[in-house]
Amino acid sequence: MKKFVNQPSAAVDDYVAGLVGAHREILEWDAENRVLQRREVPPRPKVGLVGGGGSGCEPTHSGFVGYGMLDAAAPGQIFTSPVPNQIVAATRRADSGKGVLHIIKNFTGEVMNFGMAQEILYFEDIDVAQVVVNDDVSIPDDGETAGRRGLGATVLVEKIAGAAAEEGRELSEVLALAQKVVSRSGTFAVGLSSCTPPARGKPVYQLAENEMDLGIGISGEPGRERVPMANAQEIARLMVDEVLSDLAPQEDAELLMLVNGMGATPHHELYLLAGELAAAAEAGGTRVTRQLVGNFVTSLDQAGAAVTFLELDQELTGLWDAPVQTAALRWGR
Amino acid sequence: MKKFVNQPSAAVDDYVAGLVGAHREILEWDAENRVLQRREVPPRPKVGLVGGGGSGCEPTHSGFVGYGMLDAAAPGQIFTSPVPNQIVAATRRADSGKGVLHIIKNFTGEVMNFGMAQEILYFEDIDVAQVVVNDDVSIPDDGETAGRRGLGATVLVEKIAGAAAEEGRELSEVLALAQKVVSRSGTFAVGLSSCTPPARGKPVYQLAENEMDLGIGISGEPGRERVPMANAQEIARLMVDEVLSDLAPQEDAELLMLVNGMGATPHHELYLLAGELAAAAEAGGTRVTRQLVGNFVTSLDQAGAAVTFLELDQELTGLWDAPVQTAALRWGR
Amino acid sequence: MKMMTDKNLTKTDLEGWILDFAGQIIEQHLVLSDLDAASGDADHGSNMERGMSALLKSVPDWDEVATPGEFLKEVGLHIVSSVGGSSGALYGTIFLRMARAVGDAPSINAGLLSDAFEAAAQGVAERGKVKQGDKTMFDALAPSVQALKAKLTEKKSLSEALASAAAAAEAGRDATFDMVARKGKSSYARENSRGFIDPGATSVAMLIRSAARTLG
Amino acid sequence: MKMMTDKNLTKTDLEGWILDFAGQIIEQHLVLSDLDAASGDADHGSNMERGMSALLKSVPDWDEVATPGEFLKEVGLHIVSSVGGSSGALYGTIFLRMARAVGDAPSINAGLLSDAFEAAAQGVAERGKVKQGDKTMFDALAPSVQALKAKLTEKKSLSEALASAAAAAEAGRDATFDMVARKGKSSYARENSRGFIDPGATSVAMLIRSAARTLG
Ligand SMILES: Nc1ncnc2c1ncn2[C@@H]1O[C@H](COP(=O)(O)OP(=O)(O)O)[C@@H](O)[C@H]1O
Ligand SMILES: Nc1ncnc2c1ncn2[C@@H]1O[C@H](COP(=O)(O)OP(=O)(O)O)[C@@H](O)[C@H]1O
Ligand SMILES: [Mg+2]
Ligand SMILES: [Mg+2]
Ligand SMILES: [Mg+2]
Ligand SMILES: [Mg+2]
Repeated sequence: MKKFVNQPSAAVDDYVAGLVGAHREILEWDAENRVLQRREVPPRPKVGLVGGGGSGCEPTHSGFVGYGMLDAAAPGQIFTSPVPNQIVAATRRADSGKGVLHIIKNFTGEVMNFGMAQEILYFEDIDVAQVVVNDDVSIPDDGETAGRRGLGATVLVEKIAGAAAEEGRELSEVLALAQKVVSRSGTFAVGLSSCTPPARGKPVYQLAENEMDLGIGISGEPGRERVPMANAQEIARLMVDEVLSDLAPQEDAELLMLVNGMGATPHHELYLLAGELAAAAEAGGTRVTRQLVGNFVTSLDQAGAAVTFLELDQELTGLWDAPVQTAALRWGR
Repeated sequence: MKKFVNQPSAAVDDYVAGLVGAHREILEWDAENRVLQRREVPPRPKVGLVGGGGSGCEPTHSGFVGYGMLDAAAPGQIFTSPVPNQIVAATRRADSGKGVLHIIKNFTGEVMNFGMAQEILYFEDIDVAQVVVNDDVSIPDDGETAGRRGLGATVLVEKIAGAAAEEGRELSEVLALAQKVVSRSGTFAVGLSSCTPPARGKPVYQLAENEMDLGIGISGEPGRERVPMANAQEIARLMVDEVLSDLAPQEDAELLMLVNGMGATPHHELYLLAGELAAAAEAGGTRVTRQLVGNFVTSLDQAGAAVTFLELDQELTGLWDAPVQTAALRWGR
Repeated sequence: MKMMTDKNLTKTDLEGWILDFAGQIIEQHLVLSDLDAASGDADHGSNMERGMSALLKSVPDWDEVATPGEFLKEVGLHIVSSVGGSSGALYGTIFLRMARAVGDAPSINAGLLSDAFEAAAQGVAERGKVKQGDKTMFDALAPSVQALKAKLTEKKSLSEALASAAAAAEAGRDATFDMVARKGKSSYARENSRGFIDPGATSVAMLIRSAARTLG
Repeated sequence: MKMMTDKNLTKTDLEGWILDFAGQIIEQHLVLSDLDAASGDADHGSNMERGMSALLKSVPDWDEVATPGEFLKEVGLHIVSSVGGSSGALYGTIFLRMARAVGDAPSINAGLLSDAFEAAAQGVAERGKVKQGDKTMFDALAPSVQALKAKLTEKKSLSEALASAAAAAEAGRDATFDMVARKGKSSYARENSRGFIDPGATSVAMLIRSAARTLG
């Protein structure tokens, strides 16, 4: 294993220290409760947004804490969802009287630990709502699995719900928007390598030099099927087909496209792929009117990429364009 | 080789297509001249900024074209500097009557091709100045080599000179600022892997599982020496020592720190390393008052990281903080 | 070896059980993570190891803890707040439900222990929305509880009953080899999850084997 | 085989040379990139291959090009505008300086060819700020020009002189093996650049060997 890491068991703490040090104007780390939170409490009450999940998927959620997105994040250990105590503390921090939205990626551990946190929070005077993000179209919706994973749509939910909260909307409206984003999003991911969790010190699995892994998630588990490597255009067509055949957007729909690297995929390859993905989507009649390209929902040092499409409408587009200032996403401020 | 790529020979074109498609509001590709340029011509004359270099180092320079940084960029083939014709065309495009600054990373090919472009431009009515960025402290300044390479300081030069140009300053002032940034910057890079140029299809060289490569550049050539892998704190101390012993900032200096990934190094590791780098720098008495962490001056899919320190003063800090809106760097707008 | 009877387990007995289990986990955690690597995310061992190491450090300080119920609750809270992931919630649930079942009894007899294990299995089923055959820890836990109950109903000694429970857990663990996962991260691999033993079933089999070794 | 005399090379002869060289490069480009991988950036072969493939495609359309000088200039401009990198500027300089040296002469005799090569070497020295021993293409080019001149001064045939030049270029190429690079990307490797043959010296030796084969 070759990584910039000290003690593997301290990987999350050491990362958070670096992140907070680099973004002091935005972030603060509550070490006791293990909560990453906005330095500045919002000037007037707003709906609070809390994200949480296993670490190793950065900048999700840590890099999205700040103006226009999350109020607090609860980072778990690598690939391990946070514990209920963290989620409870993050919720208390995020609450300014208008309630708190929990943004949960649909992974068993995350769902169960947020669930336990909600049992605890039941006894407190905080309105808590939850949205479960499950945009991964690679998992069939047949009840035979833990269900579709929460992948790239998480960023879109946090951005759009965050903008709505910043506007002062009520918890019910923010929740409805978050659910709308989930229901109008789909993601498909392709892995070109496995990844190496620091505590493990070796890759989770091996992919042959001529193989790619279709339908991967974000914590290193193997994907749906291994197929021979193809070129960018072929891969893009396959990915677009997987998402759009499931999402079935209106003809002529305006789409937001998130092209997401899994951690080790360089800028050059991601944008090259983005060009092919946009072309493939537009060949089907839709229009890609917003794009975000980069490593946003990652799986440590895995090579690979995912595409997320969100069927936009005027409201969603406006909230997407609204200002944001976090470690990993910034515009308009 | 597993990459998102079509024909290796089309890697640059396909990348540019994706980049421009994702950032239509900022960028435009002059396919005939192979120049990437700002879509909007500045409303009033300003000093033009042109960057150019081998591709594979993205987002340098392509991702830095836009408000507050470059007016045009000339991307060469992978690891191959652009040809003079491209540089000439980029210069013509960037000129709005106040002259053009060429930002050249000190690599033989880049210096020679910009040199040939200047011989051609000599006959045109455009003031051309050039700054040669050579911040790589891993190369001894003993005349026995091609000289210090231009690495992370390129981003700082482009940002700071770009902000000065945007303010309406004259070419001589913009040049002086660029030179000031170069003279107050130093960079040291560490590789954890080699990289794979698409046309080559295999890694440039091999690093053993327990080795790291000290003093690497940005086009895959082997570094100064291979040493056993160490932990993040040890690596950070070594890197900081290399740069600060060369740069010799004033005691109590305020430093800007750029922590730059080589392409395949994930957010988690970069920020973790950034924390250790800042701690090591501050242990020496300086203060790290600005940070930028991410993959900015890369070497395809190489794993590794570089640190650049710039000794700030009030003027440089102000120009650094000024608004910027490019594909890869954005704040204040 | 133990001087107590079969029937009345104290907090100290339970402590012996948990310390033994913690030792096993710490020793075997790489194996557990490797099992999780086959179709999951390769962290079951490191998750459990982190929790058990923290527990070992903290147990000596639990001065207030006197009753078996208090001890089990403390273990559960400790796991919930240090392990995370699916196993944190599930193992936490196991011990918290056992604690609830034994209440403030000063010691636990065989019947109460059996009830406690049954409550634990019930808790896992609820928290995980899981049933037998889904290829999870429940496939080790459920048959072991059935075996324990059956042996005690047959008036066998606790020692014998626990040995039978451990064997049932291990058989349940081994039976996961041929199953296709329907819950947890392994379920994403669908057909490809077949041909591997479930890591959570493996650690639960260790838990019951530990119980047989220390409480029987 | 050729029906011309030693002394008067036409544009067609030069075309034969360049097409031969281009063919060699295209055949050997992986070897050249591998040499560049040892201490450089592994692209010398692909750079040259790109330029030579483009050249091969474009040469048939150079209808206007009549004199040797025009041909050499066209080759130079073509390389400058298609290769990039160090070798683009340097090979471009080689041909542009040769073109300058031959001027508008309708054909080139041995003396003029030798002057043209000397101008080329001079051009590389200036553009690259390079001297012999720096472990670059100049270590193949400079001795080959010296050999060419020396043989012609000794009144040897152009054929013999070019053969000697090619041998000198190859010896110069091989001599780079033991050198430490002081120019170009390999220079960053310092001591570690020793023990490898310089890729640019290798392609230049191919250029001169081609000249010996086609012009001699
Ligand atoms: N829904 C569920 N019900 C019961 N057990 C489950 C469920 N989901 C997962 N498990 C168990 O959890 C184990 C994985 O635990 P662990 O790897 O620590 O957590 P994670 O899956 O969050 O990485 C699986 O091997 C399985 O036995
Ligand atoms: N300053 C120089 N003078 C002469 N030749 C040089 C100089 N720098 C590099 N070279 C030659 O260029 C070759 C490398 O060319 P190439 O790999 O195509 O370009 P780059 O170095 O830009 O990648 C080297 O092998 C060397 O022969
Ligand atoms: Mg996990
Ligand atoms: Mg090169
Ligand atoms: Mg797991
Ligand atoms: Mg090269």
